[in-house]
Amino acid sequence: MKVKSSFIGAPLFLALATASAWAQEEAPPPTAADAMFTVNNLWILLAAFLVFIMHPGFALLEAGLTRAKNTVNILFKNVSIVAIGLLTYAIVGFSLMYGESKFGGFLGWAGFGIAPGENDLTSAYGDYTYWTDFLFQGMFAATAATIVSGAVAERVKLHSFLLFSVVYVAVAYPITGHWIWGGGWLSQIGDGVWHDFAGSTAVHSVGGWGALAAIILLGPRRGKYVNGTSKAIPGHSMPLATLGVFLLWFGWYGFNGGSVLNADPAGVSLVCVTTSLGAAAGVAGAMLTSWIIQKKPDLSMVLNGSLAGLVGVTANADITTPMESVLIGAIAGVLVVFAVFFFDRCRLDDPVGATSVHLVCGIWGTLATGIFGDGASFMVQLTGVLAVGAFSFTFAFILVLILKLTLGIRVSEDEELMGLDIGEHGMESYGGFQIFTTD
Amino acid sequence: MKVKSSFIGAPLFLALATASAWAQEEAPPPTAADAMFTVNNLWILLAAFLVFIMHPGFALLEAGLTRAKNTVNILFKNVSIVAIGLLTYAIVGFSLMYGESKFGGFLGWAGFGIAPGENDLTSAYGDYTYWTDFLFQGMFAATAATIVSGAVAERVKLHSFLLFSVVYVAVAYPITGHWIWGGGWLSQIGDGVWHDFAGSTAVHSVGGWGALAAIILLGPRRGKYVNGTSKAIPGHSMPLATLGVFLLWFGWYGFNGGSVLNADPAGVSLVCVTTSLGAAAGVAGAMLTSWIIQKKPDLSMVLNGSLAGLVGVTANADITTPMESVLIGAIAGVLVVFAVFFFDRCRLDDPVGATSVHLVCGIWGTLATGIFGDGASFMVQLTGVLAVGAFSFTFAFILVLILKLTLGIRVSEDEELMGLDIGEHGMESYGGFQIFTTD
Amino acid sequence: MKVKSSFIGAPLFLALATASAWAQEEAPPPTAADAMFTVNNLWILLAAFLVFIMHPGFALLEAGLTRAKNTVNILFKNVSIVAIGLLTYAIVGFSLMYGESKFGGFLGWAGFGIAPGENDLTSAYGDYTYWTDFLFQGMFAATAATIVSGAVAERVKLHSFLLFSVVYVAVAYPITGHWIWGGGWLSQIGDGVWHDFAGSTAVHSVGGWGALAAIILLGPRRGKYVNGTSKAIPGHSMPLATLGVFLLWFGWYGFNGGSVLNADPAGVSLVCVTTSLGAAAGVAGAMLTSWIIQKKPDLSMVLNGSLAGLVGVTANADITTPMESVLIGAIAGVLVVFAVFFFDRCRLDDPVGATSVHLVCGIWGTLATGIFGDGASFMVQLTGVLAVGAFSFTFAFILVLILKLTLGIRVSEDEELMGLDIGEHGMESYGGFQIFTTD
Amino acid sequence: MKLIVTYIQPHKLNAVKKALFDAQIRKMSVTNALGCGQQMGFHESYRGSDIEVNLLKKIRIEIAVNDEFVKPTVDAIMTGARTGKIGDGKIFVLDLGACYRIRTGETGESAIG
Amino acid sequence: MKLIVTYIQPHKLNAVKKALFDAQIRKMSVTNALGCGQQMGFHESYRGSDIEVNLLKKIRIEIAVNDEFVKPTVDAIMTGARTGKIGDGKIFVLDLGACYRIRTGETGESAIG
Amino acid sequence: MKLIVTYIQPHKLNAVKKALFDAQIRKMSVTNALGCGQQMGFHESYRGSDIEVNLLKKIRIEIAVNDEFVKPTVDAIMTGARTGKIGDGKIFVLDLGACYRIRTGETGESAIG
Ligand SMILES: Nc1ncnc2c1ncn2[C@@H]1O[C@H](COP(=O)(O)OP(=O)(O)O)[C@@H](O)[C@H]1O
Ligand SMILES: Nc1ncnc2c1ncn2[C@@H]1O[C@H](COP(=O)(O)OP(=O)(O)O)[C@@H](O)[C@H]1O
Ligand SMILES: Nc1ncnc2c1ncn2[C@@H]1O[C@H](COP(=O)(O)OP(=O)(O)O)[C@@H](O)[C@H]1O
Repeated sequence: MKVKSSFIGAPLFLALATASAWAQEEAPPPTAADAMFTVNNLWILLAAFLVFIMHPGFALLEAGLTRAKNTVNILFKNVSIVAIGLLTYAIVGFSLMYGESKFGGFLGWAGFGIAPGENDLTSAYGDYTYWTDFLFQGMFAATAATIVSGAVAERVKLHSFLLFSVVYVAVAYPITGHWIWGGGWLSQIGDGVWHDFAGSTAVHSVGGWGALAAIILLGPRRGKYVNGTSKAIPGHSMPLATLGVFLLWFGWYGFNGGSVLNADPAGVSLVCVTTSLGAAAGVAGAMLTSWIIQKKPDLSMVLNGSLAGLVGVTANADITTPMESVLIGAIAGVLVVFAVFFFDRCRLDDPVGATSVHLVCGIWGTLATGIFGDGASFMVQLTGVLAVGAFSFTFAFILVLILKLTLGIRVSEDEELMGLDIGEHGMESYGGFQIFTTD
Repeated sequence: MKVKSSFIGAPLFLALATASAWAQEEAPPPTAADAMFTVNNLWILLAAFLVFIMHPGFALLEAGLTRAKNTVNILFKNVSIVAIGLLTYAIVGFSLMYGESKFGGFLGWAGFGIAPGENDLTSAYGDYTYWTDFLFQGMFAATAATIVSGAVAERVKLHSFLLFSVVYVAVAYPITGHWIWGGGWLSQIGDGVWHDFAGSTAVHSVGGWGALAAIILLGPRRGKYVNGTSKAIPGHSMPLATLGVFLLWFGWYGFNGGSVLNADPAGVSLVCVTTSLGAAAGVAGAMLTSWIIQKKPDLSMVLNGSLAGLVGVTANADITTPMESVLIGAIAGVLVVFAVFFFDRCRLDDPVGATSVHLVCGIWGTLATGIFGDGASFMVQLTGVLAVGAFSFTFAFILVLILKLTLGIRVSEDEELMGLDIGEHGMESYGGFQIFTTD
Repeated sequence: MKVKSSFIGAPLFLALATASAWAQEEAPPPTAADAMFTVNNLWILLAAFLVFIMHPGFALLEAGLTRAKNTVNILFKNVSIVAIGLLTYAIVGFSLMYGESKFGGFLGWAGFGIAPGENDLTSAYGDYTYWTDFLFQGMFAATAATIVSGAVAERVKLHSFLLFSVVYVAVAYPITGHWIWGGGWLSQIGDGVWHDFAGSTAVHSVGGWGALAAIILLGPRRGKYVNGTSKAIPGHSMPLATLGVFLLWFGWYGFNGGSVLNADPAGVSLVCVTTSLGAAAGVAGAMLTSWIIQKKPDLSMVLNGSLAGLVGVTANADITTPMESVLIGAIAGVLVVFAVFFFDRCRLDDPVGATSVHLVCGIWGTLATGIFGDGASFMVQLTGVLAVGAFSFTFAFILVLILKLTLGIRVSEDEELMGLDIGEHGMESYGGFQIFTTD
Repeated sequence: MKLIVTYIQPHKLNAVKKALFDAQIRKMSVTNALGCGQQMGFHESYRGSDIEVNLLKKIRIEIAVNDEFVKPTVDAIMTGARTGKIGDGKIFVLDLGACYRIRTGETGESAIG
Repeated sequence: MKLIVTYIQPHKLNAVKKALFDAQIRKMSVTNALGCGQQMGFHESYRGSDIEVNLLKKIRIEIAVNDEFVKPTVDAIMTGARTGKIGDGKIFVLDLGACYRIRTGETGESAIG
Repeated sequence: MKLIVTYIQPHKLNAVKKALFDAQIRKMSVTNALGCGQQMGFHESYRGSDIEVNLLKKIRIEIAVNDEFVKPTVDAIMTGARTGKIGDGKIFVLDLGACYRIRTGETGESAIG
């Protein structure tokens, strides 16, 4: 009998329990350590749910900042990536990232699949269970590919992108992840002072490098650079983009807060405050920069600004003061606006600013950790940035190049004009709405 | 004085407390059991909030997959259903479902209204308080009616639907709920091995049977089947539908995770992993099926696929291994695509695929429990499926029939053409947007 | 080394810990009080995240109920306000609200900035840490300005509004907040029976009074009142508005539930039940009223109704029975419909009904506390309503007046016609959608 | 050559298209429009203010045809669009001075089809 | 019979409709349009790239009238739409060869109203 | 005076506008339209049901010009819009009886520009 409510069940059950002859089955009263383990585990699970909500955040942000004719395609990619992320992480990712170090800390390995050992579901394993560990880490994994998704939007072939995602999430992300968090070489050098708290490098830069490699090989959208001038290709829905950013910010409380890896009141609450202030300062920084440079404040820049602030403090939210996080976030907010301009001058077309937000501010956040963070070393941070960058960029570049030479990575000109929704999916995102579009 | 912050309040309060002459009022230091009770209770409350977020999930999914001219109507129904669900559950539902068994376990009864008994707000009641119990259960209650709402969209009369919802939520759902979870007859047969963990049957099939009965009596939307061929009536907003699915998935962590009924680390974390993998596998299953059959991958099918996976593992997320949940979810994902085709061939018009997702996969999930679940029996599961199906379908059929013969259940042809937003509400969902629509 | 997963880390770490010579650094086993502190702190942090999600709720509600040509502007305001709220609260707000009482309890002061004292990160501070306290309170702070944002939408100058927000959030909100929750004069009178549980007055009325002052000085939108009749200016997206309300309702569980200020099972679960039933009753009350008066049920009214119910129970969710909260919510739901009509008759143009929801029902909720609340006094409640109203309205009125006489508060007629998105931001919210608009 | 402009009820578009196809008229251009005519519209209400909606959704079709096709076209539209209820719409026939096919530069009667 | 096509500022639609009603012209069809004229447009900017928007939102009204109604119609549009500022719009008058009412099959002058 | 109506491919709007500007034609009105012609459309599918989409997105431009501008306008449209592929579109030229500028009340040839 599965009694969902204790309405009548509980008394009954208690009655049975006390009257029971199976006295040996009666659970002993919980200890304080049990309670602590339960609350720690609960928090990491909740944090995993919050990281999950970042996926619709990315989906809406990317959909909002691109054209209506490619919306189905973007949504499709983002839904798929969650599935790809969780499934590949279950099969190989978790093992590659946190398995026993091999090849001098280059990767880990603990066999295919996931299966807890004897004590992995109790406090003997840590502050949470093996399953919780997998879920929290698995939710992170997909994020790197999602970052790429935004940068290559509106022109990438669906199946090539999905293949790229599978490999990048299943192999590249866990390898650098192993260096950074899994006990690999990077975490061993310089007395182990390397610090990337919740993943400015491990997640955001890794995604950003992938995005950079991909847009170099993919080329800009048709109509983006005409006769040497950059044309604006406005996104089709600012409400979607804004909601996306709010969901990302919301999810970031799990991303950063959960990275404390237990529910320690002082630790988690500090991290949530620095995260909040970093985001707020990012908004302020981007707003002022955009207002001054562009004359009128650009909402899409301010949205990027809040994410920039968040990415900036992600590496160091646990070891900075709130005032420092305001500074780091504000600088990230300024930086992201210039980065958008910079990539645009380089003719690198990134519809949603993924490289500016995740790559540039991911690097900034990691370095800022070396500058402001208690006990961190700038040189070690720099080493990490360079090593991870070299690996991720090269890996992504070769992977995309292979796809380019085999399956092709770019849709035909006709399909790009007509939209990927019709081309790749044979359907439209706004049936019945007449969308006025001239490119 | 209500001191919200402890800034000055806490020291003051502590000072008062220690200096206080009312020594007898001073709370004893908390025990480990108190802490455990608090964290268990907190988790079930949080789970209730997560189940709440499924309501906007349904609202957006249904709105997105139907036409713009009926959007106000759909949103209105979904907002109303939450209110109806909570209010009727407070008045009779909770009592019918979890009150003392009557008539051989056919229904329960504990009087009208809700009121905790003496020990119902302490750990004597269970792992959470009476109020938490009510809230968690109450959030579930409305879901069944919401499922029906999607299936009957774009043609049902508002007041008839609201009446249907009131009766179905207040009476039908609690009765089968009593059989399944409330200690009723079903949970007593076959040595009590019946297992419907979080409600593949109790919630999803019950909703699905109601939907099936309603669409049989209601008939298809005008223009859906013309001269024997099925016409596509595309939904008006894929972003809304996708966000809806993400919110549902997010909420499902509370739906399934909360059904553990306490915060037990091993139990809850396993359930969240199987739930996640079931959903991911559902996406993969539906994606491949749709890609193969429809040539191009259909986003709306993939969205249905993730829900199918979730519904599939809902009955068994606590007693399967992650690998089994991948299997169950993947099969559900395949199944849902065929089910959509099947109902379409039967000329049963279900704009959002509610019967395919909730009924078909609800049945699949319940039976899969008998196949894969530790200690569950296929025959008992089948008995449950049939008994609940017979009761729910008959109840819904008679109820809708009575409404059809009295108030009428279908809007006039003119109103259907013009849209229910203008017909039933005298307003439009997108004031100022010119929507191009030809049916 | 930052080991994110315990996959290999934990055993390693445990091994190190036990083998360690630094025995003095080994943490003692947690006590039950530690566990309790951790769960209490976790809940307040989670509540802060939930309050955060109210910001996208407001953003979408306001965007949905106004015209597409002003959407970027509204979203921009709402993103900015979160940043402004958090930053100013960190600099002065927290200190003004919860610092030591000055000037007979008129305001508090604890210096600029935020910095915890010695014991503020442990249970010596209260049931949660100083940082948690700041975050939870800081999330509340911005809400008051957001309420104003909706009322002044579609015509207010961006920079003037942002300045208004900075001052209102940094100064006015903390001052009345000090009276109400910070230990100021209001909480001292009448034996300290003043009761505003989660802020019907402290947050909602304060925002509502600001909104009232602003719309009086700002005047109605062009085309709202023509030749003495009130014209409808329909909002451009009911799905956005509805999702906004669902997010607000969701966030309200943190707003009210977190205001218990610990995770006490009986307290929090009661509050969540009364909150839910208040909202549900608000929906029902507004639905019936709107159906009777307007002949057809108006979705925007029902949305307002749910918020009205929530605002109504906010002051008293902890000291009423569920039945009373149904009553209070239902009355609020009726009230809000009449209030919308009333303000319209007064030619006070409030596009989203902010004054009706937050001011009128905020007052109602505060007074209802005096009527239904255990141990509360109607006269003290009335005193609070009047005092806070007088202060907030006057403050806002003078502030807006100064802005009106200096920078100007209203955009030019041309800009209003063309839309603030182009006027203030030089961009459009729906690039590529042709929006049919005639005003 | 004539340019035929017609306003019809939105839900009659498919029927009209079918009738035109049956009459061998395969080329046309469609826009959405709002029409004001004998059909009096309806009342909406929003937050207590009444809105009189007297611009109703219509479909506008523009068809360029050679002279011998005018009658079949008009007849086909009539067949497809008529319900006998107010609001069925109108057909307007204008003289078309010249016609060019952009792709080929063709002009005159051969360019129309 | 004439077919009058006019482009006006969007926010003048209500005024024009009123002026037409006052002149007993009760039938018309409205579409939204983007216009390019002396009114030079404005600049938008998006993520650092400038967009010159020189297609401004306009309303297009089409009114079929009998010959004696041409002048009142043109006058009414002028009254309703004129602000004296650039961008007020244009009125074009075309010959209308034939007109049919779909509902009744009526044709000619009686079909127009 | 003539009223030139043309249907072009949406992505050719900028090119056509440029060609018209180069030919000194600076005034026009643009609407979106759905066109049905030789270009056969494509198939969509939604939840297993096939949709034949034979109304393709087009842009409709209306340009009123004085007679001497007809040829330059037609030529400019041809230049800007032609790709040589099916679906390029059509140009229709109608007689324009009268033209008014609302702002000034001007009429005739001077009102057009
Ligand atoms: N004189 C006119 N000029 C322009 N459009 C017209 C005219 N008369 C009718 N229409 C269009 O035809 C539609 C149907 O006209 P209506 O008078 O309602 O129906 P009926 O023609 O059946 O009497 C109108 O909504 C309008 O779009
Ligand atoms: N020659 C033309 N052909 C087509 N449309 C025109 C023409 N001239 C003006 N229009 C329409 O009229 C609108 C107003 O014209 P504009 O030149 O800006 O103002 P004004 O007529 O007051 O000088 C334009 O945006 C366009 O839609
Ligand atoms: N006779 C016509 N009447 C109205 N519109 C037409 C006509 N012929 C073509 N069009 C418009 O021109 C567009 C292009 O026509 P199509 O036949 O596809 O290409 P092409 O002219 O190159 O053969 C069509 O989609 C339609 O909008």
